[in-house]
Amino acid sequence: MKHSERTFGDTLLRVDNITLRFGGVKAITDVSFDIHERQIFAIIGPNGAGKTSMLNVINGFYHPQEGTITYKGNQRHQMKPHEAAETGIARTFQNVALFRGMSTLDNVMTGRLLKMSGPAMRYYHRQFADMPVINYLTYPAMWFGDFLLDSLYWGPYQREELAHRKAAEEVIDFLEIQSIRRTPVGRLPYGLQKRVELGRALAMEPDLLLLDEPMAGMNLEEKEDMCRFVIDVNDEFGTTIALIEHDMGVVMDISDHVVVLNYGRKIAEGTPAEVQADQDVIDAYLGVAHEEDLIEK
Amino acid sequence: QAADTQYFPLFTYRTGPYAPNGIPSANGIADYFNYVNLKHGGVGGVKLVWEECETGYNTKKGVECYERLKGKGTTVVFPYSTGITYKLIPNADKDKVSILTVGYGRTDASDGRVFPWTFTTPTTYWSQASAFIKYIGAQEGGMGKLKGKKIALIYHNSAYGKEPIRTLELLARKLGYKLTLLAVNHPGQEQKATWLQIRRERPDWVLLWGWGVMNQVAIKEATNIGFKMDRMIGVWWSGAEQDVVPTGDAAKGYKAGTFHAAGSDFPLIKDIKKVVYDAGKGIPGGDKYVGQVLWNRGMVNAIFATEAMRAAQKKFGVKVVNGEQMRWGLENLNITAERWAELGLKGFMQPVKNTCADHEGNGPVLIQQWDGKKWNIVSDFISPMREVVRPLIEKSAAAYAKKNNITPRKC
Amino acid sequence: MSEAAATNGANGAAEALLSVNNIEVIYDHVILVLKGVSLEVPRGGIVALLGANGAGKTTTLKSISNLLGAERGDVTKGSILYDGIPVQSLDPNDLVRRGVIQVMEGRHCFPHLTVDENLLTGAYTRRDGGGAIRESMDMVYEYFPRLKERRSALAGYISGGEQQMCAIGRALMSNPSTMLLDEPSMGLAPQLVEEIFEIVKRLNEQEGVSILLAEQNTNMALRYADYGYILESGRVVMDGEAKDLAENEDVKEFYLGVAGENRKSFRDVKHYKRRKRWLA
Amino acid sequence: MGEIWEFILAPVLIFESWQFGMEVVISGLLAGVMYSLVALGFVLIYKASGMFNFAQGVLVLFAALNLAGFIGLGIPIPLAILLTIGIMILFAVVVEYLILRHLVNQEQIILFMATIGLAFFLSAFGETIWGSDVKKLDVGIPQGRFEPFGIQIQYLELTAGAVAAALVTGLAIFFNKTKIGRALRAVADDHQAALSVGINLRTIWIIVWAVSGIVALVAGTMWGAKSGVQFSLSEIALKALPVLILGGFESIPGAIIGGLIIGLGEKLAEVGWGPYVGGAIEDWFAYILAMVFLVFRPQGLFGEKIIERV
Amino acid sequence: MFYREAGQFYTSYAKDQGIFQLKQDKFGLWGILFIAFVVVPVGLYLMVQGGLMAASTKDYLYNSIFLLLLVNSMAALGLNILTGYCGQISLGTAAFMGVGAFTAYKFSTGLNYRIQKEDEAGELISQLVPMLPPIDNPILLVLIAGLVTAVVGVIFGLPSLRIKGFYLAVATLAAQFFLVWCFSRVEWLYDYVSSSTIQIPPLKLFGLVVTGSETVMRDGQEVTIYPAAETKYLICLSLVVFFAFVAKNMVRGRIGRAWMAIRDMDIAAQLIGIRPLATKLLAFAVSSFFCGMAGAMSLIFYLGALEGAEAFNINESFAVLFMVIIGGLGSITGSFLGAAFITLIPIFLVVSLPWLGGQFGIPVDAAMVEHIQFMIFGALIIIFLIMEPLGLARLWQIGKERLRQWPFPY
Ligand SMILES: Nc1ncnc2c1ncn2[C@@H]1O[C@H](COP(=O)(O)OP(=O)(O)OP(=O)(O)O)[C@@H](O)[C@H]1O
Ligand SMILES: Nc1ncnc2c1ncn2[C@@H]1O[C@H](COP(=O)(O)OP(=O)(O)OP(=O)(O)O)[C@@H](O)[C@H]1O
Ligand SMILES: [Mg+2]
Ligand SMILES: [Mg+2]
Repeated sequence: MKHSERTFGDTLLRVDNITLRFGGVKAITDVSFDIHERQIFAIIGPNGAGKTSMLNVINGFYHPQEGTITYKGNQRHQMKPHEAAETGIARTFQNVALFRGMSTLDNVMTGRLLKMSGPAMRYYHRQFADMPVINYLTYPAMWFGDFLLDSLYWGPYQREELAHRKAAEEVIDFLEIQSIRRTPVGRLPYGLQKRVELGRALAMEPDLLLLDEPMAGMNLEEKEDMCRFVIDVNDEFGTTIALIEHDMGVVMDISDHVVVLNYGRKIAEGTPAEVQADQDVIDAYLGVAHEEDLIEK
Repeated sequence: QAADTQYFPLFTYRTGPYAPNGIPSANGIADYFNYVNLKHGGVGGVKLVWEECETGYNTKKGVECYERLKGKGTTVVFPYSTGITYKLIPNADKDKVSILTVGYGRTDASDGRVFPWTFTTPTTYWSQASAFIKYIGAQEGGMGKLKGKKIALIYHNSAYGKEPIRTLELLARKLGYKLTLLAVNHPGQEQKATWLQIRRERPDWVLLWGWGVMNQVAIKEATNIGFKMDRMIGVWWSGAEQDVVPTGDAAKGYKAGTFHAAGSDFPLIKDIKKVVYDAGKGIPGGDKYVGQVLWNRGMVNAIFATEAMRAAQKKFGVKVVNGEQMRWGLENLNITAERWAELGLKGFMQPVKNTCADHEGNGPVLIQQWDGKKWNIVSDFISPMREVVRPLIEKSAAAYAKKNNITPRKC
Repeated sequence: MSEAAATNGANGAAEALLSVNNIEVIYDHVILVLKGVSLEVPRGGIVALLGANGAGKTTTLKSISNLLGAERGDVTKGSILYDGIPVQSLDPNDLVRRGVIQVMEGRHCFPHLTVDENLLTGAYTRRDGGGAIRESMDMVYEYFPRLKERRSALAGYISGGEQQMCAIGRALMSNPSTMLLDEPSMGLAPQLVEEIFEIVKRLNEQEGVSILLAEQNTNMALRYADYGYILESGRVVMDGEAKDLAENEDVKEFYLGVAGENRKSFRDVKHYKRRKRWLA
Repeated sequence: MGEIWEFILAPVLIFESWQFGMEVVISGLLAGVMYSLVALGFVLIYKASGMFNFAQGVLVLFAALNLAGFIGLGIPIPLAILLTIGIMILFAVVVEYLILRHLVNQEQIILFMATIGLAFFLSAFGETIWGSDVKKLDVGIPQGRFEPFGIQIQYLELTAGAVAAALVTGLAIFFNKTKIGRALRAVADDHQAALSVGINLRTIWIIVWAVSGIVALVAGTMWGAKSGVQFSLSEIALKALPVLILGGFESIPGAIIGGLIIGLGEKLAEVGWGPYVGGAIEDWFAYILAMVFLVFRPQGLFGEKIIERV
Repeated sequence: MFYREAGQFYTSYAKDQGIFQLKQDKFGLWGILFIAFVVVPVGLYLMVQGGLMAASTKDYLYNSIFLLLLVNSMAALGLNILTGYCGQISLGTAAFMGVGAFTAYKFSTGLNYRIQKEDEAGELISQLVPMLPPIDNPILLVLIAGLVTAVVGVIFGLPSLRIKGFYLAVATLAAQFFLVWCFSRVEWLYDYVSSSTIQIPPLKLFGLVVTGSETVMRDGQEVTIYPAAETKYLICLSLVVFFAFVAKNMVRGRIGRAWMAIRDMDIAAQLIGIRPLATKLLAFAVSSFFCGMAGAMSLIFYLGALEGAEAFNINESFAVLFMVIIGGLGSITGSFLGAAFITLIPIFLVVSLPWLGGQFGIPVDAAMVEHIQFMIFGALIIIFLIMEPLGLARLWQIGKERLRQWPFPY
């Protein structure tokens, strides 16, 4: 297989002995793994195994009781969700979490929000950021300046908006959702919603992209498309991807490294081939019927 | 607008939280106008026409009413709400519409030099407050005895309710009684805390400056805590049948201020009943209000308007009077005891006389008491402490004039 | 799968339990979604409804269970008959009482109710006493042991797959005679997908429950169904025996892929622009 | 410094005279129960549909108007009560038929707005029929007071407390122990899913609105006995709102506990701090008090957990 | 047929980002602005001159209808930003308007404070001392009012971090009641007058009298100049139009998207990097800014004199909320439509019902009118919601979509 030849960078994210409890329920118990740069990393496991919870821990929505997360070399503590986004982690959700009242374009554009710091603010960062004395005055002034430009939709702000619009359009082109640009996402069928959600995450130009069952509820053709997008993102932008998926075909084909969770514990880890041959994994997750399918292959 | 009719807009509130008080007030005015038309064919041969506009005691609606109706030949309005009055005062001279607030409104507007278009005839809240103190003094056996007494004012937390505070505070400094102020928020259904404070303070007298449901609840709570009812005096807007009847027996002995007699035992009122209601020309269901306190007050309001109109007709030799003429009529309103008798209201009210500087007419105040069935007058006419009140009014009016670039008239 | 049912499905109206005749559905007064869909579910049959995203599968199911009104959708043309009675004249709860139950797409559990309570609401229309209901509940928990472990958790907190089980279990609790399943396998682990279809089959064979199944997992759906309809942008573009459909070239190309030896890896799928049929 | 402490401790210092202090406490608690009666109606409807029923205050007025009106016509009190209950049930049916069924699955704020329309309609409708006069409402609730240990207690409020306790117990049992109770919560969570499992929204709504109407009648009777029946009665809804959020929108016992806390809190504040700052602070104090609780428990004391999960 | 997008293509994102996608819409807007700024004032003026209309009717239209409508539109815009775009329901709108009104008042009188002394006779002497020179430019006052209100709004927006939905709505009533209490309790706010009523002093703009009156000598005679209704109208209209554009720009740009993201799904919004507190507070600030301006406009142009506790009571808060919901949450156009609906329908009913009654020979008295008006109004609200829960703006949009398809349905 081709992907076995793929090479990866350093560890981007290290998960160390994470334990997460909700009251009496242990969602994750003592799980560790590393995600390397440019890897496509898959987390699989039966329902309720703690996969989604793991992603939530990674992007700061849940705070584990024990263990540490090291991202880009920094060990982090009690991080707020929006801070995770600021460090370049984007994600999609198992139950689609789009902004239902907005159009596709607007949803994708929200992904650009972090990048739209405003022209005055950028100027501030260039000129003043390391001059603490005048910070207290300039920061609010710059912020307010941007705010005024925004509200007048004028000059540099307009140019910035258009630049980001262009970036958003690129994502839209890439995902081939041009024709629903102006449709409110609440009206879209499920599969397209997933795609828009991916678009929103891509618009953030993340370093680490977390995908929670991106292909659920899609038929073969759509899954193929989706896989294509995932692989392209990985190839073209070098984005590291961590995904959860129940379709074994997809996982086996596109992932470089797989972690298997069961009842919150890690029961196996390795290349897809290693994992799918693991008896524990077959018992806990794949089931007998699938085993045949896979062997056949 | 036919040439021989005089038009009056009536701002009423027959709906909303203050409707129970608004209905008899509005009826009093309308019934009297109706009566004048039926009995005398109008004033000086000019038929009166009036149009009701529902304000619900809401300023914005009142403003809408005013703007909509002012062009129809309006010469004088009766806003029947403190809020609307305040809003209309700055417009009055521009629109040439007089504002007649009978026993309410903006007290300092009785300084006719600064407020030529506003009339607080026959008396004001400040006068009334001073009259109450006088009455209490008399009950205690002399003004000197007030020293060290405790008086509590329970008031509606609004412009209206706050009107007497300045006066009462000033008098407290002068006379040495202790004043406790207790505000009650609209609508005033819940006054537990207020009356707990009364229980703690144990004042000798309670003055009630309430409006709407607040009055009934206050009276009930007072009986509940066993406060002596005859030591509780309400403002004249807290002393109508509507305020006491729903409380059952609780209100027996409760007193309230007024500036006119109570009941329907006057030739005019009997005649109105006969001419208007017995002939089936009254407001449907309105006969039960005739002779009630608020109805009587509405009638007084209407009488002031028609008397002013009459005076203006005579002075200017016209039939239908315009805004400026009406204003003159109000400013020179002079209803003597004989005139009251002529109207069929002998002993109903003291004479009223306005002057250029004084739009208050200096009407004295009466105290009435509820005996469980009806209101009875229990005092003589008490003249307010003019020497205290008038300087207050003038000072306040002067401040208003200064702020608004008004040069006071010379009177 | 019963031979009889299959034939019934194929040849006709006589034994149709549910028949949808040429319906048109408009959302929000302006968005035309179904443009004349007709289909039939024979008594005791399993019928699969296939189609790309946005083809109108969910809409079709909702118009059958009469839940469209709640989404400001309207069936403007055509008719839907269940057991000979026009569905439009029945309340959704009447339908449930008559045994038609829908498993809604997107795991509509009641988030503030525990799993137990969720299941019990499924039995809301049942009149056969607490004992029988307990029994059904035990049966559901037997199907989904994972759910049993989380039985006292609020449904809003359980995992996506667990919610899906909860929604299916809830439908099973009502002792249905006809089930409308909207993507039941979504988000379930492979083992469980198998299990779900086994359950469906068992219900169908043992209890004679008729099934209308909207599914993306075409392989599975066609393996278990008797008859299939393929929906595309609001129209039925193809229908036939499940077996025949599975053999059809187009269906293979778009929905099934090639199984076995020649199966293409997802990694190798060429990135060529296909005709985007769901955007039609 | 001393003055500051005196100010801060004012609500405690009223216990210098323990009798007075107790009186404040007791009347605070009982006043709170009066609010709870109104809040209960809100809770019922919210529980069953996620609908924040703005018309609840007007419903109280409407019920009381009918009762007072019937009594005014000379109908014996028990019959008048029955008639009013009948009207409230009829009202529930009409509301369901004309409004609720058309708004299934709409967002909460839309449902809320619809109840506002209803409030407008109903208040005017009630007044058109029965007039805007103040009406006395006397259904034989004992008036007056008694004074154990020199602490004054009003019979009316005591009665209200007893009635509220009985109502809450009854409703709590009815809605928590029956299938209907579970169905209600299901409906409030998701109209469409509730429909799909065969819950008859219409029946549920009729039941709930009718019960809520009857609760409104009880509240209206109590408040009407206190202050007469007139338009202002509808405004007591505003006093019930802090109770509601403090107790939690979905909790019947919460309405009572919330009422007790709010009643007590606002009376202590008014009697203690009121004189220092000019008085009339109870209204906003009740809301601030409720808000402080919410900051710690955003769903109120007994409300359903706000589920946040992705 | 005439309302088609066909043939209108955009070749740059700049054009595609425009507020209006269709030429027809753009013309429509310019048309409306032209009518509002030119046709109405000139037309009314000519009608009065030509004797077609009484001067008082013109005043009525301006003073009671147009001005109220503009004030309400401004408030509705403000609340729509908070509730419609950012999803935070607020019932404190009126109080924030009140803050605006009192700010305008205080600045117009130079932020007075009082010094009290006792003279030899023991009489209290009090004196008002201004802290700043009084401002007599109404537009400046309106802007200052907005800014101060924004600060107050932020303070009361703080709990929104924790409290959501209707809990927040009820909690905002704390702001409503507390602020209104201040309006009648903090004497400094109303310059210590006994009745707690404020009245705006005479103001001028470009030499035109806007409030109060001015007495000048003309040809040796004293002439009193009163403010023209047109002046007030045009100032208000300009303010509202300008700030409507500002609001539109905000909601279509990055700020608006952040707001809507928080509204639609706050967790997801956080996970894509939106700071919830900052975003919500910004919404509170901007919304309060608008409401504050509306309050100041209401004092300066519409009411002139008011009592804080009465003019900004809770019913006003509800009224603004109705406007926003009926008009359409999350729609700038909707704010205007809603304001028009809530403001005009009652007036229309009050005026037309007696006439209608007359047609059928049924006398309708004022109370009856009021009752019927309430009933019809309530019923209309319900009917509209049933027809289109997303408000008049959506109805309007559907209408346009239909028109686009016309005459070929679907
Ligand atoms: N509430 C709604 N309002 C407007 N349009 C809607 C609504 N619900 C669905 N649609 C539209 O109807 C079409 C069909 O949707 P439907 O959900 O029935 O598709 P589906 O076949 O179930 O797709 P999926 O496989 O993604 O679930 C879609 O194009 C969608 O945009
Ligand atoms: N916020 C929470 N509160 C309580 N329990 C939780 C919470 N979040 C997750 N859990 C529990 O933790 C366990 C793991 O859930 P998680 O969503 O991570 O599963 P998953 O592996 O994603 O499963 P699936 O494949 O079904 O999506 C589940 O049993 C769930 O009930
Ligand atoms: Mg998951
Ligand atoms: Mg679907």
